[in-house]
Amino acid sequence: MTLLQSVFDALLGFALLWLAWQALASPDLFKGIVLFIAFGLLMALAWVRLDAPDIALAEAAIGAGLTGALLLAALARLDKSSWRGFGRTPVRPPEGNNRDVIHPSKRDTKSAHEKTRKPKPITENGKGQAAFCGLLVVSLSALAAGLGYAVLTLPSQAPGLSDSVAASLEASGVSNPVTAVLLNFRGYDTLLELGVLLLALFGVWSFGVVPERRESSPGPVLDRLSRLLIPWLILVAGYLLWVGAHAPGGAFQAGSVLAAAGVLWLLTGWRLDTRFSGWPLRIILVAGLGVFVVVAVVLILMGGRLLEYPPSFAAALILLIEAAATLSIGITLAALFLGSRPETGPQR
Amino acid sequence: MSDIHWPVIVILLPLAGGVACFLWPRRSVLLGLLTALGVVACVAGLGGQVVEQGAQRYAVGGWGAPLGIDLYADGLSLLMLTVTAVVGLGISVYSSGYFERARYGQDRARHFWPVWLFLWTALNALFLSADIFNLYVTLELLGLAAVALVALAGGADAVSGAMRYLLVSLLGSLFYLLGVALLYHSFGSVDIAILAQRVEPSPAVWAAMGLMIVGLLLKTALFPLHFWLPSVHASAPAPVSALLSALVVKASFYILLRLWLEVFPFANAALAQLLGLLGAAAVFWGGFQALRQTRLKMLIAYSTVAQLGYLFLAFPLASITGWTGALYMLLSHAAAKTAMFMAAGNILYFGGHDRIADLDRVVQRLPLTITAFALAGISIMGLPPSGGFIAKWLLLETAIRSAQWWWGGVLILGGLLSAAWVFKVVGYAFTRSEVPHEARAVPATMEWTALLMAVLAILLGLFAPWLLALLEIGSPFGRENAG
Amino acid sequence: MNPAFLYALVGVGLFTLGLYALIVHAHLLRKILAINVMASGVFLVLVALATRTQGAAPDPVPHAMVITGIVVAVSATALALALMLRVRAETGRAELAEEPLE
Amino acid sequence: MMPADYLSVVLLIAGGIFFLAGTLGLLRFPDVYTRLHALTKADNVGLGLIVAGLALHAESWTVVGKLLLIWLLVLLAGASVAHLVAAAARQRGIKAWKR
Repeated sequence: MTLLQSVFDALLGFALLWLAWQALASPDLFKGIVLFIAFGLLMALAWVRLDAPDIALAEAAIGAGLTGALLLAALARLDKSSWRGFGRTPVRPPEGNNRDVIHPSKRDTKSAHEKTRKPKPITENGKGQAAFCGLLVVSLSALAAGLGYAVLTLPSQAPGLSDSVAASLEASGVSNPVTAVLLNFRGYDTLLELGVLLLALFGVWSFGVVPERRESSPGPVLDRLSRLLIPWLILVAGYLLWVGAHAPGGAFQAGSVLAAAGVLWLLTGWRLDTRFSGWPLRIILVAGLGVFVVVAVVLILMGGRLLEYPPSFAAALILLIEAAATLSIGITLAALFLGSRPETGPQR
Repeated sequence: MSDIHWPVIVILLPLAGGVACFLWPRRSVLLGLLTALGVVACVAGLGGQVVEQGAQRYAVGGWGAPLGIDLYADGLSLLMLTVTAVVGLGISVYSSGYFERARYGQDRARHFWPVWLFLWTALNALFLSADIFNLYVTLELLGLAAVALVALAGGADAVSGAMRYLLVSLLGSLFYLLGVALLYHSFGSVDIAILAQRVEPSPAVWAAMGLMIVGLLLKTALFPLHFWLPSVHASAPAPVSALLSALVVKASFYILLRLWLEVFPFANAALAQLLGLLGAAAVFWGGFQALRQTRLKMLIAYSTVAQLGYLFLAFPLASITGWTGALYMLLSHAAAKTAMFMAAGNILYFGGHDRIADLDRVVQRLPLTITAFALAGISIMGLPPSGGFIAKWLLLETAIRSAQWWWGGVLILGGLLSAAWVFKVVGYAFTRSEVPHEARAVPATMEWTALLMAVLAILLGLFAPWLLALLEIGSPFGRENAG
Repeated sequence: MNPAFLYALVGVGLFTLGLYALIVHAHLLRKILAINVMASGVFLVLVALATRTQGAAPDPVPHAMVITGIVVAVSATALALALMLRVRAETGRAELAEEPLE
Repeated sequence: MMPADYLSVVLLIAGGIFFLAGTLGLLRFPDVYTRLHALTKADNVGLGLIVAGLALHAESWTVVGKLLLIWLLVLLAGASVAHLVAAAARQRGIKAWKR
């Protein structure tokens, strides 16, 4: 059995490297992205093999799923050449071009892909480029060899923190050690990380309005599928959130499933009503970070330290923070997929 | 007073301020300025605490390292927080004028404040963190915020610059994170103090050191990894250029310094000499390029490359006085460079361009601005009684005392190069240009802030004993006798 | 070989592969993919080495760190993609101009 | 080994064969429509067999329920996505392969 496992590990490792190489070297960007998504799914498999089911879930949902959706959406917008100069003011593609945007003809997509077929030379003359590439390959191989050697010389006993985590797990309020680390022992990292996510949204919104892709009507199948799937996705998100306290799962996995529901909904052409895209949307976006900060401040006022949960409340507080975080993560990721600030109502 | 959790407040206040600016975009200027004032007050509170009780360690969540994350404030972190607070307040006031009425519309202004306050959060969190993984998160927060701010300027240059900056920043972070991974798996902790106790040389530690140093040097833009800096710092909006040059590049230098002093004390002299040599090369290359530039902001950006080089001269000198000198250089450069970029911003605002040859009697039309530029120039050149002078004096003293006088030569030649470009700019400010330019009144707040920052850079020379005493709290540079 | 080390080596391989692609390719979308591959490599090293003690449960701390890292990576990717579209809109190309050789 | 174990092994192997056939079809078939056909049909049956094989080993009925749910959701998603891909391909004017 162990031999079989070793063979499997070796094959998986090789497949990961091969897929990464193919994804990066593919002359067709679309193919590259699809291979990258496949790479993400194999990464999820690797996480399972490494006894890290929490990461496997996060990778499959965020690393492969949402990142893939973001990449594909960006590629689709990259192909449209009809909207030069967005940013200052919302620019809609001229009406006449709409058909083109809706149904990119075969010729269109082909030309868009063709443009990227020849990688731009690094330097003007080909010989210089070859020398540069050769030098690069040699130095990077040396880097890889050095790093590999450094990794292999590590002692085979990990001096990790498993024991201290296990010893304090009782007091953390949850029994899934990864959730305990994320929300309690190293909760401060998670607080800042929610800040990073929100900041990415600030940044994307500040870049201006991306021209809306006027999709063709998605058709009855997608419509029906989303109607069927979205309730399930929301249910699964709730389940992941709840189960995260004692088994693999948690706010990030739940949030990304919620985001998947949002992306699906957006794909069917649904847009947030302008009545809700001002204040209500903003409140939801900052809810995760906000609840985290409020809990932190209240705990300090009650005489504790930053994010020092009293053991009797720890479980409830973690669930509260995670619930708000799930909502915010889901909506933020879906908003990142949309790419620009939804238009706000007439009161602006 | 003593039991107030200042380290936490200093981090959470700008974060909350940023969220508030996002929720009430129409009040963002007011909220932003209030937050800035609040942060300055809280840093002062933290300062009082540190001066009174010595270095502070704060266990987040009550767990304590290695399980939890620790915050740590000693003289070094306090100094960094203080310079961030002072420069940050200046930039906030300046921006309230700049973004409100400049060609950036109301819309740009409302995007500026939340991102800027998050950037401030990242800086404060970074200077207080004692945990190398937490430092990675703060680095990412810092990097993404900086990129978003650069892109606010709009236009092909700024957007391309922001993109390049983002790629460089992410690359640097990943090098750093791989180093973190190797250190954690060698010693089972990511706390700097615990690592300092446990660390011993091994191939993995050498690899981690190499990765982290390269990643951080990339972010700090030490020659020859400075390639991304000039175009980014030149194309960003003026207050953003100021805070990138004054604070953001210093943040990664701060991490490098901490790691060098505590986690990698066995790093050998050859590496230190290499860093010193790169620093010297940066001083010459940056100074020489600055002299060649025709655009004012580009010139100032290249001067940042040169000034960053001085910070690395302390590595081969490796003594308390040397480190203090580098820190003082960092401090005075922050104030002076903020003033310079603000002055450049005023000139750009006034005339709509920053071509040095067409400055067109700016000296009569914007006297405060040109005074600010000249005063900041004095500090950059290192003339007495400015902060730059004190810094160079300390470095020179160490160089001579440790019989490595050639580093002193670098200091003096670098000063001459700076003098050359400062006089070039000031000279053009007096001449009349051939074509008259449209001109627009510059808000008084923008002129006065620039001047105040420049005056501060000069005054730093007079406060030196007090600030140097502050730096000794918790003895971040070790206790051995200098020299 | 201990699978932990195998996966850690694959992680190192992904890191270098991504770095190579980041330097060589001009198209921004490929550069962003390359950064993501590099990040996966780093995460793999971080987690794989946590399982290297035979017969013991893996260390949860690196797991939490990697989940943090994945969220940071998706945030950075989203920002980078939006910025790429801005570059495309401003310059007409999704590539960065060569740095002028000063 | 219990008889249930034998049955489970047979089901798993049969599922694997269906997956192999589907993948072979994906690689060898000439155009997008036939590839979709190979993928969705063969993989849905393959997954069904594997789910059945695993369900025999399940510790409780909740696990059986979850496994079934997985299969149903994959069926739903697979069928719809196959339709969408085919529709998109037709919109782009990709002709069906003829001998």
